[in-house]
Amino acid sequence: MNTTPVEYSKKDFMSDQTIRWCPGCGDYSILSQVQTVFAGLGLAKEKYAIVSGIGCSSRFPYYMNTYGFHTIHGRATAVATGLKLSRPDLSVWVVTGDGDGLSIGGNHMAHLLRRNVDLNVLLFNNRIYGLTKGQYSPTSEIGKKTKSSPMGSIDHPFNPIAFALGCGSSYISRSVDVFASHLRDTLTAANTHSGTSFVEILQNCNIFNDGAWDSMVDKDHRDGRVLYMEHGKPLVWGSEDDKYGFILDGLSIKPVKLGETHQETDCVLHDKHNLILATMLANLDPSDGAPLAVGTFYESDKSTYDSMFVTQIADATSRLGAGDLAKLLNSGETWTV
Amino acid sequence: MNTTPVEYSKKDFMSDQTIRWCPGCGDYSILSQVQTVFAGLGLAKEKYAIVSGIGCSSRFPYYMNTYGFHTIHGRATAVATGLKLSRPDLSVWVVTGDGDGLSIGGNHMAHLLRRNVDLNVLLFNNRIYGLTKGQYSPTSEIGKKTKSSPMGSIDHPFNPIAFALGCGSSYISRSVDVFASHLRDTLTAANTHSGTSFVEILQNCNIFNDGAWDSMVDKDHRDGRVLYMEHGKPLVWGSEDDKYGFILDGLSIKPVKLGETHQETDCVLHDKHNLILATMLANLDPSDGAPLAVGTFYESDKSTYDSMFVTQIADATSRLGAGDLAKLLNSGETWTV
Amino acid sequence: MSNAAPVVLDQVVVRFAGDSGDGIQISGDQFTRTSALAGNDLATFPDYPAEIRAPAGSREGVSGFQIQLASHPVFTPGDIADALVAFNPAALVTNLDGLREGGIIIVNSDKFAKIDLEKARLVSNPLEDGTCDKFRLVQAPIGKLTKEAVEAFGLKTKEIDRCKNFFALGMVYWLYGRPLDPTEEWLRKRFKPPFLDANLASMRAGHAFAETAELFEGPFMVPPAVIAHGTYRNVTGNLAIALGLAAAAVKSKTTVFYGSYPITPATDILHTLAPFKNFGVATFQAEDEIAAVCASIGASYGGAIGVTGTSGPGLALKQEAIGLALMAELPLVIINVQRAGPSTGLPTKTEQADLLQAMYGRNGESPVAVLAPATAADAFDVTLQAVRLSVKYRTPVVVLSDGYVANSSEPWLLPDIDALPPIEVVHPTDPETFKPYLRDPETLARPWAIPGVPGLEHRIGGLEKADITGNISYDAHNHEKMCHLRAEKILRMRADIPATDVHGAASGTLVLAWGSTYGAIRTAVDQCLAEGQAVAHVHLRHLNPLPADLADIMGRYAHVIVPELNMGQLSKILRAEYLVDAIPFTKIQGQPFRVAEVKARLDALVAN
Amino acid sequence: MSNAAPVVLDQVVVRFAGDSGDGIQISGDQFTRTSALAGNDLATFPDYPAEIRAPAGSREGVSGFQIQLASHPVFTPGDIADALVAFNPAALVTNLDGLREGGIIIVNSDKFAKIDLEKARLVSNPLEDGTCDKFRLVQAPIGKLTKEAVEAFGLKTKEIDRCKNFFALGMVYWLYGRPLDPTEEWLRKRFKPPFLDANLASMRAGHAFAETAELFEGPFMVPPAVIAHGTYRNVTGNLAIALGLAAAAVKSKTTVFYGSYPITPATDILHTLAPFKNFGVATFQAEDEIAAVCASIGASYGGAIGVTGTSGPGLALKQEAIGLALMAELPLVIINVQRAGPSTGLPTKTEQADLLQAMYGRNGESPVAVLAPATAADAFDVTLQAVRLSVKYRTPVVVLSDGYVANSSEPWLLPDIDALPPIEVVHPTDPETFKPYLRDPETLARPWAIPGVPGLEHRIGGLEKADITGNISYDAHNHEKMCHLRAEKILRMRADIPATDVHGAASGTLVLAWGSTYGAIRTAVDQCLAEGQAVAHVHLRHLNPLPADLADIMGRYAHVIVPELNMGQLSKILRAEYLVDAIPFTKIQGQPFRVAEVKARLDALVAN
Ligand SMILES: Cc1ncc(C[n+]2csc(CCOP(=O)(O)OP(=O)(O)O)c2C)c(N)n1
Ligand SMILES: Cc1ncc(C[n+]2csc(CCOP(=O)(O)OP(=O)(O)O)c2C)c(N)n1
Ligand code: SF4
Ligand code: SF4
Ligand SMILES: [Mg+2]
Ligand SMILES: [Mg+2]
Repeated sequence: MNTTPVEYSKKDFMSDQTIRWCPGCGDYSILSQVQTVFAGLGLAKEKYAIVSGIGCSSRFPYYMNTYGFHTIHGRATAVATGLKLSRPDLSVWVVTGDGDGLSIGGNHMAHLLRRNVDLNVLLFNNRIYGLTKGQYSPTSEIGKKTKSSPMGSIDHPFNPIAFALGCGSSYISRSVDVFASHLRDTLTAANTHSGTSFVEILQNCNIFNDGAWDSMVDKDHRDGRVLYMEHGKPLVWGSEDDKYGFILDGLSIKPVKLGETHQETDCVLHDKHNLILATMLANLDPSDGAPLAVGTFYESDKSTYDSMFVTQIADATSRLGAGDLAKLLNSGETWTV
Repeated sequence: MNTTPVEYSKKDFMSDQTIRWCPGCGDYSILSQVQTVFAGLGLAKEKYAIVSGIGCSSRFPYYMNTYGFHTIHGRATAVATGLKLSRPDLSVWVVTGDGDGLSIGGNHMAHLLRRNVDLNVLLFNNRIYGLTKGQYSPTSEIGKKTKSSPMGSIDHPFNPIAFALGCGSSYISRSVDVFASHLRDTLTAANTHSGTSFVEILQNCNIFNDGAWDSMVDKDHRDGRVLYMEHGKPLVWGSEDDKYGFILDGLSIKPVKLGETHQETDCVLHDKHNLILATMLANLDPSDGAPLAVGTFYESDKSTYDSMFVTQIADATSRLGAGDLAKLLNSGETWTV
Repeated sequence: MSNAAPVVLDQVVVRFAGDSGDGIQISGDQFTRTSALAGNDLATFPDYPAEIRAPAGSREGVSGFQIQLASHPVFTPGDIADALVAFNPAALVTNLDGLREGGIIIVNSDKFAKIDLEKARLVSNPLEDGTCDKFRLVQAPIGKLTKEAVEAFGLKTKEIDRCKNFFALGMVYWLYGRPLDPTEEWLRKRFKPPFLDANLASMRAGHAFAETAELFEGPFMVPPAVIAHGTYRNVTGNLAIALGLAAAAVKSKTTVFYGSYPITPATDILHTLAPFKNFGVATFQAEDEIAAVCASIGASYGGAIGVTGTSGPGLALKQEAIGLALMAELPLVIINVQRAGPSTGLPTKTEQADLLQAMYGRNGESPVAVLAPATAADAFDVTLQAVRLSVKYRTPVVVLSDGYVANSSEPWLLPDIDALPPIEVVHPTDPETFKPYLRDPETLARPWAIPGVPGLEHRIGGLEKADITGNISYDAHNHEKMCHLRAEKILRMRADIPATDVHGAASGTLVLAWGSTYGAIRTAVDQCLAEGQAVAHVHLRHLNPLPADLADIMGRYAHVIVPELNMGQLSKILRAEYLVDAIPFTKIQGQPFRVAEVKARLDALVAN
Repeated sequence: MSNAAPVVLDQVVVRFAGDSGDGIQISGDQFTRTSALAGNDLATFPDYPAEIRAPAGSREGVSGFQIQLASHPVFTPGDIADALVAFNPAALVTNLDGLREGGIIIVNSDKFAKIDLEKARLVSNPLEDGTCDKFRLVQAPIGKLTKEAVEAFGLKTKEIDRCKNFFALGMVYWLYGRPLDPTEEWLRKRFKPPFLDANLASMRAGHAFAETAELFEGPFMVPPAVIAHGTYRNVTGNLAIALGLAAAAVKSKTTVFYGSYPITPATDILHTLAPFKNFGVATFQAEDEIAAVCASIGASYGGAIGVTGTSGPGLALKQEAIGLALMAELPLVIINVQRAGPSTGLPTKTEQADLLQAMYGRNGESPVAVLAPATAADAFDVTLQAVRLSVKYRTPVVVLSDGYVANSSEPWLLPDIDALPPIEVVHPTDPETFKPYLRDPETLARPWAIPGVPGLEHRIGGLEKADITGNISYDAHNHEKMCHLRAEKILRMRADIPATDVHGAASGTLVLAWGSTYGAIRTAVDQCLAEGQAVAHVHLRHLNPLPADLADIMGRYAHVIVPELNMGQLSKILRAEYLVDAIPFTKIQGQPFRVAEVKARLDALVAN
């Protein structure tokens, strides 16, 4: 089999299908970054398979000139698991939404995360069901008014990062549709992790939930509200003259203003291998003034399901030899007439 | 409607159905404690409804002389949600297994926990599928050999407590089938919490996974291996002359031997309202020498779904009056011929 | 010509088409309402694009609204339009297929610049390249004229743009001799100055433009129809179902618990019901379809009337749980708004291909009742009937609506609420006589015992039950008995089905159908009847059980033909049940039947 | 009497019954194997209690094993036993119903103390109260005698107890003139001293006791049957399916990916397959049925052969995803081991009530192929055929096994592996000619293009596909075309179905059936034929598509009767498809047909 060259431009990953997202949808930016990142990973194009469920976000595979499977609602993670187990040579990416991945698909997501199959999950979180025209989702804030919740939603939302931590996920990060370069870095980093990489991407649905993340991520707020977590670096955010950081305070991290009483050097250093710190960062509540943390929350070294799957097959084969069908059928008690 | 007396003995909660569990099964002890606890809660017998899925554990309702619904595999939490929403006056209990509640039923469990419907979930964790005769479950340890995993399971297990934390559960506790009085106390406490009380009960399946918990909970080990968490009390365990405790060490809790260098007073006090401490305690790994924590991991004050559900209906009704059907049908644009 | 007496027409089909943002649906609704007030009978169909927001001006983004109005009863929005209002090139070219030769086209000629053509993937201008030759093309610079008309009110460009549809509506009102008042009144309720004034001015300008520009051979006039007296409103099928559930709550004095997970085209039922909290309707948006149906079962177990709504793929997911309700013998109504499958299929398109799924899509012998509404308005009655049967017989009942019924609308003669019979809900309370599976001798229903009643504590579940006691039973003969009892319970519902209405000839060809095909079939049959053909139409509301008199009726006809929007599902059932050579007549295009298609098939059958 | 020449019998039915711990299944297996080696044809059925471990001595805890051995071909384990070995009172009283009048009972008389009777909810001793009057009761103090026989080996009481079954087996071996060597040899392979010696001693003691105690009128003798030459082994249906999948992996040189979630009675397939890793079989225990089927679809998408196994309620859950495989046109084999429903039903009991679910249980028009094994051994061929069709036509294929086929066992003539045709797997690689939905003109299959091939990058999914390109298409006529193509693809499989085998008379009554009822029906038909009745038997392996010659065949018979363990599912299909008055003959008791039941029904039909 020929392999195609691995020097690509972004254009090589653009398919010929007309894009059907609403003009202005955050999905466009994510698509663009994924195309750019794929072009740069050095992997042959035919080795990528993108599996999605159903939702606006799940239309993603159609727009990527790779192998793609637009499956059914909530099941992309399960389909991708089977694909990766049968084809460990592929780079498998799951694209899903907050509804697809956490509502109907929450269980397969949870089990994927605990099993740690080596694939990348991109969860486009717009806090709404886009494709079905705007009902609250499992990440919508309580009190959200939508057509299905005219008096405000009474569902306490999931925190996707905390959820992933609770499932034993080995890699958890977050970025934002409009943070082009941060998103590219996030995707690239996620791809290098072996095991399931869970990437929450905050995404704007400008039709049904416009500005859901604006108070943190738009140009006006971004500088003051976003904490870029970097492993080994202090947990600080804000602009040069209005800077904050987290210091340790018993069993919690406390935000302090830097400058007078506290310096950057007092701040907690981010440690992506620390589950407890990850839990603290996951539970920051930006709606309550806390910064929005982006970057890698957590990474751990956990054996992957697919490698163990393959190993057991290899071990059995090396121990027992390639199966002899005649012998198998003749096993047990036989008799000859 | 008459209400029956609320003075009961355990026998009042025993049904006339022959119990079909294997002799020696841990489910017997749990049944006995639940019957005793129900008798003591002061609630009229007809107000209890027990909803279960499918599994050995899920046979529970048949043996309780209350209302009971033995539903289908994995869906007890969803059925119970509907029941509680239609009948907030009932005391609704879900009985489920590690397979029923965390494998096929993991999603409904997760959504129940985040929604915080006011009911009690008893998850009988025997780390095995009992009813289907012994396959590894989502809580089985990696490497477990069963009929479906002859070379050892390659599934990293869920940690049910961590899972519940990740789902935003408002009440999480743990007890053990054979800890009769601790189990009774645990159940009683869970019942007083308003919101979903998630109770993991370690249970022995003496047929397919005998002794799964023995190295921590049997009479020989119990004293040295079990940490009884009590709110406001230091986190200590062990016997009088061989006692240990947790002290705070940066972002973690560290086990120390008490006596010489460390005293009970140095130890962290349990705070069931602290999510971070709960996370630390949830992630103790008894298979790695850590003590097994039992008691209440976490409790938070979070509005319940059912109360908000009822409130919205009441608010709408008081704002708009009882619905006038004629008016509703005549709303919109009408014309008369 | 404009002052000439209007040309009188029996019926007219008008189609509005443009971008989603062009106010197509509003124009359509207003034209509908004004025509209804003028006494016409009518039927409408809004046609949404598959994408949420396809690019403006693209073919994929075209939104449509079709209405048929007539001086006689009409049952469909019309096969083919007499007039088309197209707001842009894409709307024009994608709709010409549905316009009759010689039909009127009104276009916004301002929107045919090169860039507009490109958006529609056109290389030449359809206004000039002969595309419209077979039609009467009216080019109106609607954009420019609207702008002039509303200049005075100081609106922004975007806001001016939003008045365009009223200009076009004004033109159409003139063309069909309609008064402006109903829409003026509506505008007054909806808009404040300066938007009110701008819209009014725009509509009047359109009206005046049509009158003075002498572009048409009109005006035309469709005289009022003779229709039943009473108060009417327009309803879509989804709305009618929601209203039916509200009525069920009121009439049963029992909470209707609607558990659902959003899915096209059923979601609007949830949207409509959510604000009905003060009517005894509780809605629960679940995490998936399985949770939705299970929560509804839990609610029924508690004494509410559990209802769950979905579309085909969601029904597949619910089937296991429907089996539980069937075994537990609890009320449960399942609304399934069918869409084109298989799998995700064509989710915005209509189809009738879930009949066999509804009948047989569960493990084991698991009979459920199945009903289907014929039209949007009919969905109200069908919903009420479904609840009634489910409560009375304590068993799941499936309502098979579809994308067409869900979204089409028609005038609905409002029922007399007091005349609607109550839905009787009885829960046993007497421990002496209570047995969980002791059956009502008439309906075979078991008692609907709910938690909270002292002395009635008992256990139910999905394992086979012993007759009467309801205890788990592995007994062979009990199982056989229970299977037959559950089946018999469904058959007993025949007592609740009125005599079948046969429309048309007493012998010859019987057209036997169900669900949303009603309008096209009834119209085609009426045309055949008018031509003297021996044709009759029976439209089934009850698919399971089938009416007791159906065998007799079929026996009277030489041919039985079964038109369906699937590959022959009802005909399979009829053939199996009655060994009658029911001839399938199928269409599986995501589209409703056209009258002409049905007519042609019937003609061919008669000719043979 | 003991030295008399053995009484020769044509066939014998023996039943072992006792607590799960009594070694019933081992006794049965040994007796089966010894009889097979003696050249008998035979069929067996193990009968497990519904509970995991019901209390020892209780009625619920009784485990059974029935075997029919004969000097002629046999197809069932027998309606009624000639001899019953009962290890305790519960085993005795729950099995008397299945013993013919005058049949032999061997009981362990040590186990009839008061406490033993109580465990079985008995108030009087059935050995004394007349219960056994109609039978030939042999009371053997098996416990005591076993103890004496093994005294020498220093075992613990519990260990001694475990030798009891060999004592009883020894008795039975004497009774039917069987050699002890095969079991001795087996014991030598399985046990080490002192257990080996104890078991050997116990069996020999039982044999000697039977011979000397002169309790019987035996010994009896069942001469060898004339059966095809070759090597045999016993298989259950579940085992045969697992072996079939292993063979499919080898014959296709492609990984078989088996995704499953445990469920009775299908779980053993997973258990059996799990150690076949070196045969190219990969197993995945998923979190639920939906994940199982989806993972299998993902595996097929990657180029493995995706297989998923379950039972009825699980099939319901998988249906939405099966629709996806159908739309994506990927190979997928679904093994459904039917159990008694609806809902949880009677999970350990057998039934054939998922046929319609398999055919119609999905949204939209979603045809799949359906096959059913007739017997345990047949399940091997059916499984291979299912994989072959699924791979060849790229579409889901359902195999309908059931609890009876799954657990019953019969001798299986081992196939010549080299003679099994390979399963051809082809993945396209040429970008020039590749189109995702360009069909093979013969099979209509689309190319099975898998990720990793340069230049073939493409997208598939559950939305309707355009013919040839596979792009999303909302086109009305394309949808109709694709629906018909998917249906036609299934019909084309007729080319892979051999001519239907008609057994019996050329006219008269045709017995048309499918699945696990084969044995009882074939035996009953043979009895009718022996009596000169004009009866024939066709047993369908292919339920969808039905064989091309079936209409012709049915046309030759005056009556077509369709015996099924459901409420008439195949007969519905036949009636709808062929308008033939197929008479349903149904039984829905969680139990297989008895030969006598079928015979009686056929007699009645002929008498009419
Ligand atoms: C089984 C099933 N249930 C429901 C639906 C309808 N549905 C399609 S997408 C969707 C939610 C999408 O939300 P999300 O995953 O957040 O995607 P977004 O559109 O917001 O990107 C729903 C409910 C479906 N297609 N299939
Ligand atoms: C839909 C469905 N899938 C599978 C099963 C089979 N099944 C019954 S119980 C069970 C697992 C039970 O495990 P757990 O919940 O841990 O209960 P336990 O028996 O261990 O108490 C399974 C797989 C079923 N009944 N229904
Ligand atoms: S509805 Fe929202 S999420 Fe969907 S395409 Fe439009 S903007 Fe994007
Ligand atoms: S199998 Fe295990 S869990 Fe089930 S009843 Fe027996 S001991 Fe208990
Ligand atoms: Mg979303
Ligand atoms: Mg378990």
